[in-house]
Amino acid sequence: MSESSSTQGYALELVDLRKSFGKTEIIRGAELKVAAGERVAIIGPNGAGKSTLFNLISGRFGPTSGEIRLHGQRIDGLAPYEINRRGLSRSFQVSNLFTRLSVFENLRCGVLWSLGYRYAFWKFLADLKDANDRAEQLMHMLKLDKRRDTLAMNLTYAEQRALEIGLTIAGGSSVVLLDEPTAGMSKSETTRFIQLIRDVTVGKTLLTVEHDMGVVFGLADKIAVLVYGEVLAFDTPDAVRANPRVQEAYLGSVLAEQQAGGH
Amino acid sequence: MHKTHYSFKPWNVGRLVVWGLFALVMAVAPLLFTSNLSATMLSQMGIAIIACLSYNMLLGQGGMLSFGHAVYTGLGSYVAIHALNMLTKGQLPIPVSLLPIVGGIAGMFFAVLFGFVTTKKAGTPFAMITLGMAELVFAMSLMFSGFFGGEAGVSGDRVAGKPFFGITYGPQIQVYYLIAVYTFVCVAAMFAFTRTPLGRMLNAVRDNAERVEFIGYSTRRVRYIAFIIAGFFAGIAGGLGALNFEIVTAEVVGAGRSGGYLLFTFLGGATFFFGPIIGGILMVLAFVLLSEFTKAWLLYLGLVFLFMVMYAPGGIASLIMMNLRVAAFGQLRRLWTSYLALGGTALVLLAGAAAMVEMVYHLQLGAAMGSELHFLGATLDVASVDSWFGCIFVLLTGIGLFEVARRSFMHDWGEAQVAIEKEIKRREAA
Amino acid sequence: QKGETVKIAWIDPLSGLMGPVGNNQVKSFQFFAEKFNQSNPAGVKFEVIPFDNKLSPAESLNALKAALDQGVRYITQGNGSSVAAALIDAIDKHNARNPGKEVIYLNHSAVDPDFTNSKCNYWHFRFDADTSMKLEALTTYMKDQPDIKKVYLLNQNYSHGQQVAKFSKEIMARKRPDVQFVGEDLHPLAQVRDFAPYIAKIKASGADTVITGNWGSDLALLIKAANEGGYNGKFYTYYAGVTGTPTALGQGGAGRVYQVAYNHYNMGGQMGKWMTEFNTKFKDDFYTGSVIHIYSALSEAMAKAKSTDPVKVAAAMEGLKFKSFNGDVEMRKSDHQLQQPLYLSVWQKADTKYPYSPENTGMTLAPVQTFESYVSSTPTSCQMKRPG
Amino acid sequence: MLKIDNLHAYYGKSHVLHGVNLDIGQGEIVALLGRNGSGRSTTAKAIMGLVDCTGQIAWKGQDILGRKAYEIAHLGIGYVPENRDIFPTLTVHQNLMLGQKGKGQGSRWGFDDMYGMFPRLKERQHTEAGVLSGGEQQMLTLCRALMGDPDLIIIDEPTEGLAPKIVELVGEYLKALKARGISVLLIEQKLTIAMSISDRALVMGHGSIVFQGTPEALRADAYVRKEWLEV
Amino acid sequence: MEFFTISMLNGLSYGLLLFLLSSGLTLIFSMMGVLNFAHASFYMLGAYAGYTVSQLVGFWPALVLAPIVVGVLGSLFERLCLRKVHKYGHVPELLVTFGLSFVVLEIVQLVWGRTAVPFTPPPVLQGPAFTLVQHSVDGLGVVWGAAPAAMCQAADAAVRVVCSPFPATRGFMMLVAVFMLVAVWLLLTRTRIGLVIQAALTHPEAVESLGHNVPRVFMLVFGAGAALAGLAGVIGGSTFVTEPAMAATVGSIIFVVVVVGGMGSLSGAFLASILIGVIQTFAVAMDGSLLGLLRSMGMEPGPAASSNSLLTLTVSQVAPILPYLFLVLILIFRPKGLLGSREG
Ligand SMILES: Nc1ncnc2c1ncn2[C@@H]1O[C@H](COP(=O)(O)OP(=O)(O)OP(=O)(O)O)[C@@H](O)[C@H]1O
Ligand SMILES: Nc1ncnc2c1ncn2[C@@H]1O[C@H](COP(=O)(O)OP(=O)(O)OP(=O)(O)O)[C@@H](O)[C@H]1O
Ligand SMILES: [Mg+2]
Ligand SMILES: [Mg+2]
Repeated sequence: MSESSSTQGYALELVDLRKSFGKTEIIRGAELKVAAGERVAIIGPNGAGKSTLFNLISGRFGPTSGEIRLHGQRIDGLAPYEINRRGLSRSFQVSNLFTRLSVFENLRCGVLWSLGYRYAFWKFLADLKDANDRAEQLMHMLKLDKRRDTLAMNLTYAEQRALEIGLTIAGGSSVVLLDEPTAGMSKSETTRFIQLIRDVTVGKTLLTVEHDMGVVFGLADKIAVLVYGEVLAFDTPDAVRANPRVQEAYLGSVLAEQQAGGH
Repeated sequence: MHKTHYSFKPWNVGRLVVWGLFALVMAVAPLLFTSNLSATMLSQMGIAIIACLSYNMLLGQGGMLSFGHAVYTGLGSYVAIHALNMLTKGQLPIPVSLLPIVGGIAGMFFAVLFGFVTTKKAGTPFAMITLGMAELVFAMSLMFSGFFGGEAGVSGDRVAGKPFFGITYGPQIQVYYLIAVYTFVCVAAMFAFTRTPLGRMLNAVRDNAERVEFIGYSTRRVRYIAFIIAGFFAGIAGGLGALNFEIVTAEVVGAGRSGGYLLFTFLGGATFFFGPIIGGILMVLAFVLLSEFTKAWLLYLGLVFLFMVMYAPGGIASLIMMNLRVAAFGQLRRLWTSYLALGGTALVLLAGAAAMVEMVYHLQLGAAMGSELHFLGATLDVASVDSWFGCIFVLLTGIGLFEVARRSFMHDWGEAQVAIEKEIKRREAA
Repeated sequence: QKGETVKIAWIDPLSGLMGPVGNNQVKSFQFFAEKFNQSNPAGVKFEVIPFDNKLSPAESLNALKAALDQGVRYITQGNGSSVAAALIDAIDKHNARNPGKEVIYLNHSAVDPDFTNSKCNYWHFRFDADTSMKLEALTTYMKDQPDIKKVYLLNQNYSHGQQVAKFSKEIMARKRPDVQFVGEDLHPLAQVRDFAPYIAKIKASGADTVITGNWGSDLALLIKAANEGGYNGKFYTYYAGVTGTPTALGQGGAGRVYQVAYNHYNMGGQMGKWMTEFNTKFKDDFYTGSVIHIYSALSEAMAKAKSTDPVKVAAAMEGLKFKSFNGDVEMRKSDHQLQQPLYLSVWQKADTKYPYSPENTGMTLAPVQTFESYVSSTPTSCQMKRPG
Repeated sequence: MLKIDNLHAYYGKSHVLHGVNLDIGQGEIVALLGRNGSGRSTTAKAIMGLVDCTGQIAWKGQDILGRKAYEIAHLGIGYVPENRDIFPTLTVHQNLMLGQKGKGQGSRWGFDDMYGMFPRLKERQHTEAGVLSGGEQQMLTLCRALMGDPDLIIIDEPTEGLAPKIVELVGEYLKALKARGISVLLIEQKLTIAMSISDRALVMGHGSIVFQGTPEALRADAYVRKEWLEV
Repeated sequence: MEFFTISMLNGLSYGLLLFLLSSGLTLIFSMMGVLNFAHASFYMLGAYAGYTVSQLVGFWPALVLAPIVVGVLGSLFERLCLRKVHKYGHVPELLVTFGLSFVVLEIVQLVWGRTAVPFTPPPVLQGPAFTLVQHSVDGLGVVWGAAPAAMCQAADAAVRVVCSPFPATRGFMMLVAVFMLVAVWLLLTRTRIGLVIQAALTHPEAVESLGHNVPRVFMLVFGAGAALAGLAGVIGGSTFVTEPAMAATVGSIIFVVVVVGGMGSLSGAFLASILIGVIQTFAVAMDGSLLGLLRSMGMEPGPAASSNSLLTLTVSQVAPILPYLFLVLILIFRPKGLLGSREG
């Protein structure tokens, strides 16, 4: 394809992306180019359209207009599973697990497609060594070994959040979107969790939405600021922090305090 | 080094024993129950087991509430009986033993056809489409007499083709063993299905269809394929039914049949694999035997459903599993006395209630044949106040004692559960 | 054979849509078992064992098995041609596969003509009159009614209804070619809640007469809709007197609803006494007269064969002539269809002449015309295969 | 106003609160802090009558333990649950409507106050609440509780998922509530905000209160902070 | 013209009957999400209760009392059974109502016997409400009540006069259906009950802590739905037949109405009832078949085709199953239903 050559190198590109619900336009021509391997945090006021953006990229909604490219290929308008098969996966702001399956089964479900088992009903799960190994390995990484056979619905909140991340990265996608992964966690857990996210996303392109500035600055190489459906700024953390428009639209004085507090 | 847990061997000892027992029970059952009726009932149980298990693929494993499963068993039956008739005329070169497969393929074919539209949706729309489909197919069955044989249905003769090692399928017992073999194979195959990637994804679709789409699977495709597989097994059950009865009439695609699968699968327990097996057996017992025992069978059936759904929504299978868990933790010891008490008082209560019900029914339906009726060896007289008082007395005593027993049981049960939780915590900590 | 007990398995619905009819019939069988046990030519005792088949062919086959286990050799059934077909088929196979344990099937009410024509069977004996016979009788009356000019056929869309429609057209074309069939409709069984559109259509067609094989609520609702919709034509029916229908018909339809059957409610004589006795005992009406045919035929045949063995009794029953409540009847040898007189009666107010009022409606079915056996007799295409 | 004595709470057989004592005065903001799973939310639910518990809960001198949740709500306690619990199929306006008691007469708050507080909600008032952004949902639950005109409002993690600027805003509004004489029991994770607006701070650990005092005292108490709040 | 008018009236009134039957179901379904399989049983109970009460105190009091009785029974059922299984989800809820329908049927048969009971409308409602007189010369006219016999007979043989009475029972039925529409509509829009229940379905605790007595509201709504069914029962039972099979015959059609209209949409259910009523009524009048269609297009399919049951099937023969066809098509192409706003 001729157009792909010009966009090479970017894992994810949004070109003049727009989305309206009824009359209200929520995403108003968002532009973003994320290089492969980059970790990007998206911040912005409530209702700016961050989750909506994720929904558009991951195929939950189709955009009204504009383009989304994954590794140079257009993915806008595809079904979620098609997008996932091309190497993009996402987590949810509210945990969205297979509640009546155990931790292990959850993770194993997550790895099946990428290992090529698809709709197989002629193979035993137990015989799929690669899938089982990968699920075990993930479980170990998430420190959920002890909860192996616990049903997802019986996990604690933090464990569910961990499993949510695990399920997201299980398929080995190269581009991972995380929607407020640490929401509702205490500070100590958050710290632990950031480390976990760093560990499991090594070498991947990562986009996260976060309101916790500690997390944002701890995790991201670059920050995109989304305000009213537009990308207001997209730069390194320091540059964004210094940007007076961002200060005004989003950060307020809390940030200053937090910085004073040592973060 | 962490322990690798997935050392699941399909044929470990426990499993071999269970399956061996299952095979053994099916092999010796007709030797223990030898009458004509029990032979045909055992055959029907095998068929019902396959049908209910295939239904549970949709309900229990895929979360798809279908009101039209009989469409697939039924159409399987029709195609199988037509095939049998062709076979009799020598137009179809296959042995009778393979006819159920023909039914299965037919069931699968119609599942491919209808499932394409029904599985587009899940939840209530799915349930309603299946309801509509079932009504349509049933209405057609009376209108298109060419294929459905009108009201009289299509009959056939299973003694056809060359006998195979002297097996003609004339005697019921030979048909029974054919059904038993099919049942065993189908149950094993359906169990195996739950252990495959597709089977697991089906569970995932049931739990959270939305998320499935974000891990690479098309929920619709998962449902569709599962629906087709369920249709195949349903068709086998239908084909076996055609061989067993040698006649297929419109009732096999009727709403009553579909409702029966739903109710009894649920009663057996949709959350466990073996639940529908119990359900299938109960279905045959309820329809064939219960109505012979008592005129109030519909009332009893309705009440059993009410109470089961209210107090044991997981079905009989979940009751069994709960007690197995208690037993596994060595807590059954502390419960068995209260179980005895509970059972005993429940019997008293039931006897009182059933006697009243029987008397009421007798008053309406059989009073002209004399005011006396026999119930559990006792002779009751609907015209005498004594009988009524006796029954009320038994009933009230039963209720009182039962309540006492129930309280003590709930207490013991609670304690057993606490002990189990503690034990689990301890093991986890270890 | 004297003093022997003959068990008859009664396989019919006791629950469901047809439950009330079944309940009435099982009482009829038990009532007349008592009557015949007091005296019958063979001196046998009859015992009726009821099985609830829920109107399902599959359940009926189960019941058949259960009956066989209890050593029953005589089966009776009547509601639903689907069940009858299943039983004929199953009994035929059973008798072929189990020589020495033969079973006879006594059909009390299933009227599909096929059973004594293309599907006729040696072990099957029918004591009702089939659809074609009833239509022969009916048309015999109709052909003499000059005011019948335009006929409408409204029937349930299943074999019984389809046959009523088919034979009506065939026979009328023969007897009254001038009569016009101005419309024909088949509607699904027990699915129609509102018959007003059908009545509008019938009115629009200008029909003065409707022939319908409908039963149960399909008949009652049809007549109600006709009354309300101001339709004044006449209805020729099969099942106006069956449980539930008299109540539902009520006062409506007086003088306009005819029924053709092998009995009616005002037969008088012994039958009249029985009906009254039945009514006082069960608070219900006796209308399944074939029950009496069955007991008479069985005991006559057993006396003749000097045995209760079904093989001998079947042979004795072939061509058996006996006297029953509606006169001289004959079990025709060629197809095992009982040849018997039929009656046309009309729904009207009960009066001193015709006092019997079913379901205490104040109405009755008053006889209009009697048809001798030969009138209603229809030819058969049966090629009976006899054993041996 | 509210006084809790020796409160024990249970989820089925598991014992979660082990003798909690606390009291809240009129017009006071009390922050309830603690780690995940320490039992803060359970305390809130216990007050609202949503879990099985024993002990004493007195509200304006009246014992309310064992009462039904709707009765307690009618006595003037408002509750903002932690997982938001907005009604997804209803519109924003309808959500607020459900917050009202009766027809909403005599309430200190009306729709206009709410929409004035969070203009964002006014913009979205006819949208189904289920599609609101996380932060908008948080605003909505807070307003919904206020619509019932409570004298005490229990807020479980109101700032979760809110942008820093809005977090500050919420802090301002809580102070405004206080100024109107409404008491607030604030369950929080974010120390910064909690400490800046509360009159008193309580720290909870393993189902009982392990620290009580002013925010300054807590700031000074490194041990409590280390042992019960961080790490 | 006269045929069209009377058919239209028939269609409308049948549609309104369907609405009468399904309004209670819509109420329960839209508010509580419960697919109440016992709805038809409450309908039957209403008819029988109406019969007994009217024997004692007359038809008009029965019209009020019987629905109340049924409503109370419905509330009791909600209180004692449905509430227990609510937490297990929709399938058990459905099954519990399924079980109830068996029990109700048996109890009705025990109390009132197994055959029809003579439940007739009061004298005021017997006979026609008005009569359409189609005069081939004077055109179409309307006469209130029954038309005098003289009017329906033409003195002149060349003039054709047809009188089509429209039964008063049907008129009354239409009236009550409209009343129900208004009542339910008011309940849904003028009170917060609808909102409370919708919210309580997913978040019962949150609703309770806002001060709403959720269990009581559930009980009342279920009772109201049952009472509506009971009212329909009194009218349906007296207009048609009151017999144990009456529940089974309306059982599935009311689901069709509710689903086609759109899950939980009252106006949808109304529209669907009318549509189904009218379509079905007119379909009965059509004798066309596929074969006829082929012939009219100039094709002669050959002798085999004229015995092919699919080709010879007429529209009027399939009329009664059209609703199911309608259901399937609607769900495929517009799963929200005609006016529904959500799926499932
Ligand atoms: N399906 C929808 N229909 C209508 N409006 C919608 C829909 N989905 C989202 N919105 C609106 O779009 C806006 C953006 O929502 P979004 O969830 O993307 O915000 P967000 O940036 O993630 O905010 P937060 O940080 O609070 O989670 C909100 O105002 C929301 O109400
Ligand atoms: N529904 C429940 N059933 C059983 N245990 C529960 C339930 N809810 C909470 N728990 C347990 O009770 C304890 C206290 O929970 P609670 O929700 O009160 O904590 P919290 O301090 O609010 O923490 P968080 O920061 O997670 O909101 C925890 O150990 C939790 O696991
Ligand atoms: Mg968001
Ligand atoms: Mg909490």
